[in-house]
Amino acid sequence: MSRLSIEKPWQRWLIRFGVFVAMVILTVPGLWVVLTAFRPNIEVLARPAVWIPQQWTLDNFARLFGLSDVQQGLPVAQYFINSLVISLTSTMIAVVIGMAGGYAFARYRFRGKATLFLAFMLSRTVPGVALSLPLFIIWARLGIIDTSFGLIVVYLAVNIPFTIWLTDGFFRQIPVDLSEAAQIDGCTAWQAFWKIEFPLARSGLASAAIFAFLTSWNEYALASQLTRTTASKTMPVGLMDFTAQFTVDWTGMSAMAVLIIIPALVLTFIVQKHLISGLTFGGVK
Amino acid sequence: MHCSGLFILVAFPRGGEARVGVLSVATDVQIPPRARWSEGFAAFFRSPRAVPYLLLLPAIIVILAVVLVPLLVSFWTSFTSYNLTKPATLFNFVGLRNYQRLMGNEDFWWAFGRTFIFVTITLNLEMLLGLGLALLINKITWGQRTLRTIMMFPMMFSPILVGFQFKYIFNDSIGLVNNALFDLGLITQPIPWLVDGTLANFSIIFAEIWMSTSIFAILLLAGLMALPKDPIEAAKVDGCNPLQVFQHITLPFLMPFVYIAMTIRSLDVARAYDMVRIMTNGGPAGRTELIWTLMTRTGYQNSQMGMANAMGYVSILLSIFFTVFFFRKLTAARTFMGGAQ
Amino acid sequence: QDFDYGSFPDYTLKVKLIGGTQYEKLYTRIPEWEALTGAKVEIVSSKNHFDLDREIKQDIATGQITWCVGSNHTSFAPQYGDLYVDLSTMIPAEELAKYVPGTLKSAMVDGRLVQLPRVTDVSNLYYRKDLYEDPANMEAYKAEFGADLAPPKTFEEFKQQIIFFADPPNLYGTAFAGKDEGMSGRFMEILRANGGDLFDADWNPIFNSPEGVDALNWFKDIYDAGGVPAGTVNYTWDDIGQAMAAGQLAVDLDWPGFAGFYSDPAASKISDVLGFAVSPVGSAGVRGGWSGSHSFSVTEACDNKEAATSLAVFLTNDESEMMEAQAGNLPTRSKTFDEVITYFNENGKTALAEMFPIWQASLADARTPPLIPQWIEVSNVLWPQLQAAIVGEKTPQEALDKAADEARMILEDAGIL
Amino acid sequence: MAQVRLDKVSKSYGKLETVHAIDLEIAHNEFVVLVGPSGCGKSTTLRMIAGLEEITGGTISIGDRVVNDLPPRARNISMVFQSYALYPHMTVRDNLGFGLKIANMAEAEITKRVDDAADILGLGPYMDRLPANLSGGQRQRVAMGRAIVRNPDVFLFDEPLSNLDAKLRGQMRVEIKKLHQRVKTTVIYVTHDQVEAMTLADRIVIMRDGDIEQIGTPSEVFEQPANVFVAGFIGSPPMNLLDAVVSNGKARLSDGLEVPLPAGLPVSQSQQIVLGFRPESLAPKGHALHGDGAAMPLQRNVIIAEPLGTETIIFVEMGGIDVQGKMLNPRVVAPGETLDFTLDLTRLHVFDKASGKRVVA
Amino acid sequence: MAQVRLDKVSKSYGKLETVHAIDLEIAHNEFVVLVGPSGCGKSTTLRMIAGLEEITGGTISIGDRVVNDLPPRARNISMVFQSYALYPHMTVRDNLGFGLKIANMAEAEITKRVDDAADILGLGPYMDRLPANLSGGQRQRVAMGRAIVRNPDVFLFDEPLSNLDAKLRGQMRVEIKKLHQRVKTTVIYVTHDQVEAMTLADRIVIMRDGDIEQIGTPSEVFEQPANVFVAGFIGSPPMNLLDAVVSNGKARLSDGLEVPLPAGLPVSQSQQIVLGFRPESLAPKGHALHGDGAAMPLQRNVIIAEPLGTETIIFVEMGGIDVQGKMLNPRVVAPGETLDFTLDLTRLHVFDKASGKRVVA
Ligand SMILES: Nc1ncnc2c1ncn2[C@@H]1O[C@H](COP(=O)(O)OP(=O)(O)OP(=O)(O)O)[C@@H](O)[C@H]1O
Ligand SMILES: Nc1ncnc2c1ncn2[C@@H]1O[C@H](COP(=O)(O)OP(=O)(O)OP(=O)(O)O)[C@@H](O)[C@H]1O
Ligand SMILES: [Mg+2]
Ligand SMILES: [Mg+2]
Repeated sequence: MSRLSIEKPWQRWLIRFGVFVAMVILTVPGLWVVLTAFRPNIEVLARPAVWIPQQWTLDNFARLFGLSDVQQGLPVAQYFINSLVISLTSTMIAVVIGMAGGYAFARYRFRGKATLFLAFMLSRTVPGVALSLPLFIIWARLGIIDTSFGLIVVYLAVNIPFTIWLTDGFFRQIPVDLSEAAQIDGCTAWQAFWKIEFPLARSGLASAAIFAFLTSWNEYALASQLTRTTASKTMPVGLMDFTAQFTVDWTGMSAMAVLIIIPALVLTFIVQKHLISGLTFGGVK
Repeated sequence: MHCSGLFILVAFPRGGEARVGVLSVATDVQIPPRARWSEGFAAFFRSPRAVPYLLLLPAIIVILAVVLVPLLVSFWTSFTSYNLTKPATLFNFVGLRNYQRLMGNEDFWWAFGRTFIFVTITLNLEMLLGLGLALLINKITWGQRTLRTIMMFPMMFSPILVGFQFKYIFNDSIGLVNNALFDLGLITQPIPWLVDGTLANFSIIFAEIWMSTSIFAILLLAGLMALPKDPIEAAKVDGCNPLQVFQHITLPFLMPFVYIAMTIRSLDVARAYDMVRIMTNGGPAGRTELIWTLMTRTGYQNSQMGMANAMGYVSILLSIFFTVFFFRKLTAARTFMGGAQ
Repeated sequence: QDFDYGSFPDYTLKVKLIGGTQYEKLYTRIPEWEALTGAKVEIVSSKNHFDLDREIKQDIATGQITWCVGSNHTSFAPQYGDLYVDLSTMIPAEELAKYVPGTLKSAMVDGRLVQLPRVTDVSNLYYRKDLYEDPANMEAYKAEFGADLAPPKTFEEFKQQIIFFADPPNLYGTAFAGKDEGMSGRFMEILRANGGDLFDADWNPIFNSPEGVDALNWFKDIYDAGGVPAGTVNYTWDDIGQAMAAGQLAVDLDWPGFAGFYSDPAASKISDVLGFAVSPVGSAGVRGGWSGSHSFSVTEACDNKEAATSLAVFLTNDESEMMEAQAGNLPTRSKTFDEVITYFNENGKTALAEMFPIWQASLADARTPPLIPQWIEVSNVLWPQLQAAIVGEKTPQEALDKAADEARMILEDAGIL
Repeated sequence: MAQVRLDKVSKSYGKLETVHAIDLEIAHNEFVVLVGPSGCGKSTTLRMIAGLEEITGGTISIGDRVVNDLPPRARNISMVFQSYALYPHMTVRDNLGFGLKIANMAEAEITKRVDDAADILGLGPYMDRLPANLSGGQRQRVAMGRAIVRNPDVFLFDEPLSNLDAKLRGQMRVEIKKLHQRVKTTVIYVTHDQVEAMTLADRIVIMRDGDIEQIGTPSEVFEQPANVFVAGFIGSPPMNLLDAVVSNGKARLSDGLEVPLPAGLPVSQSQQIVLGFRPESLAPKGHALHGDGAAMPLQRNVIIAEPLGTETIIFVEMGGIDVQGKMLNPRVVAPGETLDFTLDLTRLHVFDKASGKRVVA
Repeated sequence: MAQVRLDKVSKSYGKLETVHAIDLEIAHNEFVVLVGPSGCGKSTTLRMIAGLEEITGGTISIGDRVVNDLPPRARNISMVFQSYALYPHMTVRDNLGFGLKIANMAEAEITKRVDDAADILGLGPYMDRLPANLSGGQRQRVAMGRAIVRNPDVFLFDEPLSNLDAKLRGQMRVEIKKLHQRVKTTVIYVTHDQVEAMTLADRIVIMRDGDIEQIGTPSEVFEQPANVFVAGFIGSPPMNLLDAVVSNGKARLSDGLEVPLPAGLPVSQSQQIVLGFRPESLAPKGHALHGDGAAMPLQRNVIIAEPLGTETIIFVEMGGIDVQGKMLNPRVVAPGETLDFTLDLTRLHVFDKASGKRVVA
């Protein structure tokens, strides 16, 4: 793909500078947390501030896993697995269900469409508090409190509406001609969708997936209500293990934060390669 | 018979699983008189017209189960004096008392107004910054993938973590910001970031923006990448400078994504609750009190669930306002996009 | 005579325990109990106390009391109504006699022993010896106030020293928890030290009394004088701990739990200059003695209360208390105090050895917040008003009057008034 | 037996009806070309046959099945889209092979067919490119290729060669003809190229504003256009059409010129007619090749001359309007030059002015 | 002064060079038509002139400014894209008026111009539709309209009429010609339509594989094609090209037939040549119109005959290959029929086989 860049060098540098500044602002506060995971508490308190850790240490992680004698470790591995299972499952299901919905909105005319669309939007207006207790009551009755399943279902409801809206937008950008051509080529509606429209909606689906995954991965409020034990506690809830009645183990929390961030970063990096530009270019005139 | 609307019954047998029964599904099919509605129903399901409904069915079921039913329960509680630790109060109907008390509750209305302003400011700033970021990154060809990942870095932070992070960063005595300002010799007295009314609100807005701008950026970037190239070239030839191309071509194409992102975020800023609770918990002296902190404190710490839910329903008005507003914008913005209207 | 822990082969005991690194060490003893009794422990929940509180309330709301032992705290306990059994009916009196009497007394709600205390909290002074022993400071202080520089005996003196030491931004006199229960509790403490109280015998709010205004003015004065970081109105315990450990505070009126942190050279800059003193007295010449305990409770709904009680006792028995004490917590058994001081001295942890007698001394004056279910609710209307007065949005009297009105309404709604 | 039959088929977009109850029967193995002005409904008709556009009224059958409600894939058709509709995420090779893969054809057979098609279309060097990296004509050839690799009952071609150069278009025309003879399928072909229409069609269907104006073999529509519209539409340069009034067996033009009409035409005195003749019927003396029939001499000033290589189009005034004549074996002609023309009277077309219909003897 | 000048302009996509250092000077107000096989680089050249494609080498100037680094808007051009590139979110009216709005033209003036253009293009009824609701040809007309409402220094047209019917195309051709005469701008026009190329062009540029093969007036490229490629490319049906060997002033074809060559041609004995003649030069007796020059009689069997209305193309064998002849004033001819032809010897084209270059006297 050719990209025309009748840009002056100074414009290019201006853009790069802008990106650099933005990246600094976006990363520094977070990097500080990451660095804190590798320093002893005493450095956190230093004045003037110690930016780069002078004494790198893995003690915080050791404590986390119970490898030091100071305290018992946390079931981090179990939290991690819970988080991963819950986030991945709910993301995948939400993307599938949401995509089906988005496709319906983008490609079909039907009765009650606008109402339904608005209803999906409004479903998200319900504040967490109004939701969490009744949800808890119902989940308790159904016996799915403190199970991954219970949380997955809730995250589905959180993630489906925006997946629908987002994919709706992307499917609309794909010329209808393409699916028509595929049907002429002998595809069933399903094949036409799967082989043609799905790959072309990739950038939308990728961003929806990233978004859904990160939402579930980081969600705290509902998870803290609906999980109780290692059977389903997720990483963000586990993070609160570092807050006792009176103290907050900030370095330990940072260490755990690093464990939360890294997989999210890796997964995001993998998925976001599908955010490809110009996918539908050249198809129709 | 002419049925429209979709009804799902979720029955809760004690301790058992949910039985989900679909009673009827929206249709404009003329179904012959009662006795045979099930046949007409079956026929409808096999007809092509059922396709969109079938596609949407799973989504509808999930939403109904997870949102609607709880919603009805909490709606009921807002008319009771429901106290968490006294289950029996769930049936203590007090009519509009909670709402009446709310009307006269100055703190609540302050929080309400503040929340409105908070949402408006953060949404707009996040949108502008996110758009700017997306445009910048879109210009970069080399190393874009890495940049995109870095850009999403704040999204990896759980809101509670963000809360702690900024609580420490804005701490006036050991915080990073003041430390840095001291080191640079810019201040001699610590700035009470989380105390002064303006600064405290600035701080939580900053934290929220830091946390969420990337979400806008990533959604808009995805939109930018799906942008058709042809009209942009045509506009260049038609004499547009880059700004005009942006205004007349890029932006109209991006608007649906902007509105979708705005809607998602307008409903999602409630996530900021976790963060605000940790940073200020509405304090000091209620200067940063938002509906969410007030509501949660009322419901869980004070156990007054009925009252908390009444607050919730008043605040839903706010969300509905934003939602309907964006929905209309969205519908208008995407008329030109392909697909069925 | 030893407690009989019983035998419950194949029984699975469900428990909800406070989580967090500092509390979980004790749970390593659970396998011992399991071996002893043949029962199995299933931890159905492990969270920090605020979340645990919320969760327990949800359980009450949904009638899902399927567990037997729960972590508890004196401040929270009254809210739970008759969720928990009266342990004095379950545990022989001679066993209960081993606990510190005052601690045990404050564990009662409505005359029922709903919890078995595990560790006690009472606040006392931490101070930086280097500052108090600095000749320049001693001289200047003497010159200004005509008295020797020593850890404060009264809140008036305390205030004086706070302002004296303050040298922002590098050093502050102290910091206090300016929000949530921390604010309300500390106010209550000074109020009581001044001879006032939150409520009268009939639960009428009386904290808007002159004693209350004095107490509030104490905060306001040090705040206005810059003796505390301006952000202190936003601080909770962790911020104060970090600031103290960073050497930014001269004195800290705080919980025993911080001793371990402050005296750990890896985490704290003041580990080698740490001094301890009993908390000051107020204008009435008494200590406020704000106190509370972490504890274990046994649910009424439990199907094997014996086993549950057995575990609760086991986790607060001599060995367990020793374990807690060695970690720097205040034990709840009288005997442990002596043993642990010996232990600290033998193991070279002199700071902690120094601390324990001091903290033990203040336990005599320890008082909990009002043991009514509405305490937290009252606290939630109180602290925002206190903040408002401290930052100057209202006069102390206005603020306290407003809070008193709201508190009255809460108690009226609850039928207490 | 008709292979494709349209029975009162109509199509509306909202309130706007764009195809009005058209009837059309296409025999098995027939090659039908659809022509008509831009926007007359050709593409819509093809798309309805393909099943891509819901029909508003009427029935469409293929073979002996009514296909109104059948999805496109069940109709076994190939189509070249006017907009190409290439799969932008697939290489040229994958675009071509997609339909075959969907039909579960063996890998080897797919490769063979795709390579054959690529050969015919000259797409060999581009097989691994994405459509975005092709020129306009190359894209169109891919669209074409995607249709011809398959073996459907009906081919639908929507202006498949419009973006190709004349030479390639000529080759492709031959290939399409061959393909049609080889696979014996029915073809419905939309084109604006008269040569294509004339050379490929068994029958030509002329549409206009959603109606069919005439259906006939190429020579029928060319020699005996059913009405003024068809007369003016078919043939390039178009037939000259002049208003006239019948006067004593002659057509009197507005400038008074009288052109003798063929004998035996059922026209009445003073009837308003339209007189038509093709440019080839009006030629400078010595530059035409007329039959032996009657001719009429004319002297005219050249308004403008358009040399086309083998011939030159000459514009002159007649009946008050500009008409075109054709100069074969051309020489340079300057505007304003006066030339002697002959008008071939054996090839006149006469239409009734009111109805537009051809007047036949 | 050249209005548009390309100086060794080349373009590569990655490693692939698609335009090879071409030189082209276009005078002010000149109408230049670019032709060439599909994929030869016509669109790329236009896009480079427009500033839409970065040029890999060389310089482009418009007027006396080198525009290499100027963005499209600073070049003051109008362009019709091969892919139309309509603004899908604007109505036809807004599409047409967009460029004018950007130029801050007064509202009234915009309306006037847009309405004028819509009139010319027959877009009146569609002004408020979105492009998605238009037929292919209507879209193309919108693309055209968007270019002609403006008043640029240079017009770039990339196959602007390919999807229009012959009649409309004829009208549009005239409108373009008028426009060009009225506004006196430079036009660069890509087309595959020979008639358009011949009638519109001041000069024709023939491209092939990224190179320019010949630049000349329409009659130059038609009458004196510079090489075999141009000879075969220009003219439709194309020139017949046969391999031959010079033998005593005659060209001996592979089947032994000898065709006398014009006298004075600088060919050597036994030189390998390519002999070319257009279909019109080979006609059945009585169906051609030759000059007075030398002609050669030939008897041939008809392989196939393609009737085109006013003429019929007849395929016969000659020199081992199929060649095309033209029958004017046609009658029905059956395949296999034997006819007497004459070959016009005054219009032969001779090329050197090795270099492909035309051999000129
Ligand atoms: N983005 C690209 N990447 C690689 N090759 C390209 C790209 N775009 C065009 N080409 C190639 O460059 C050559 C010239 O393309 P161009 O579009 O200029 O052809 P054209 O002369 O306009 O052909 P047509 O008549 O088919 O439109 C073609 O062979 C084409 O395949
Ligand atoms: N989606 C639509 N909504 C409304 N009108 C439409 C729509 N699609 C096409 N039309 C109109 O229907 C008519 C027929 O369109 P169609 O595409 O069949 O024309 P066509 O004969 O193929 O023309 P062309 O030669 O220009 O491609 C046109 O006038 C067009 O404007
Ligand atoms: Mg069409
Ligand atoms: Mg091109």
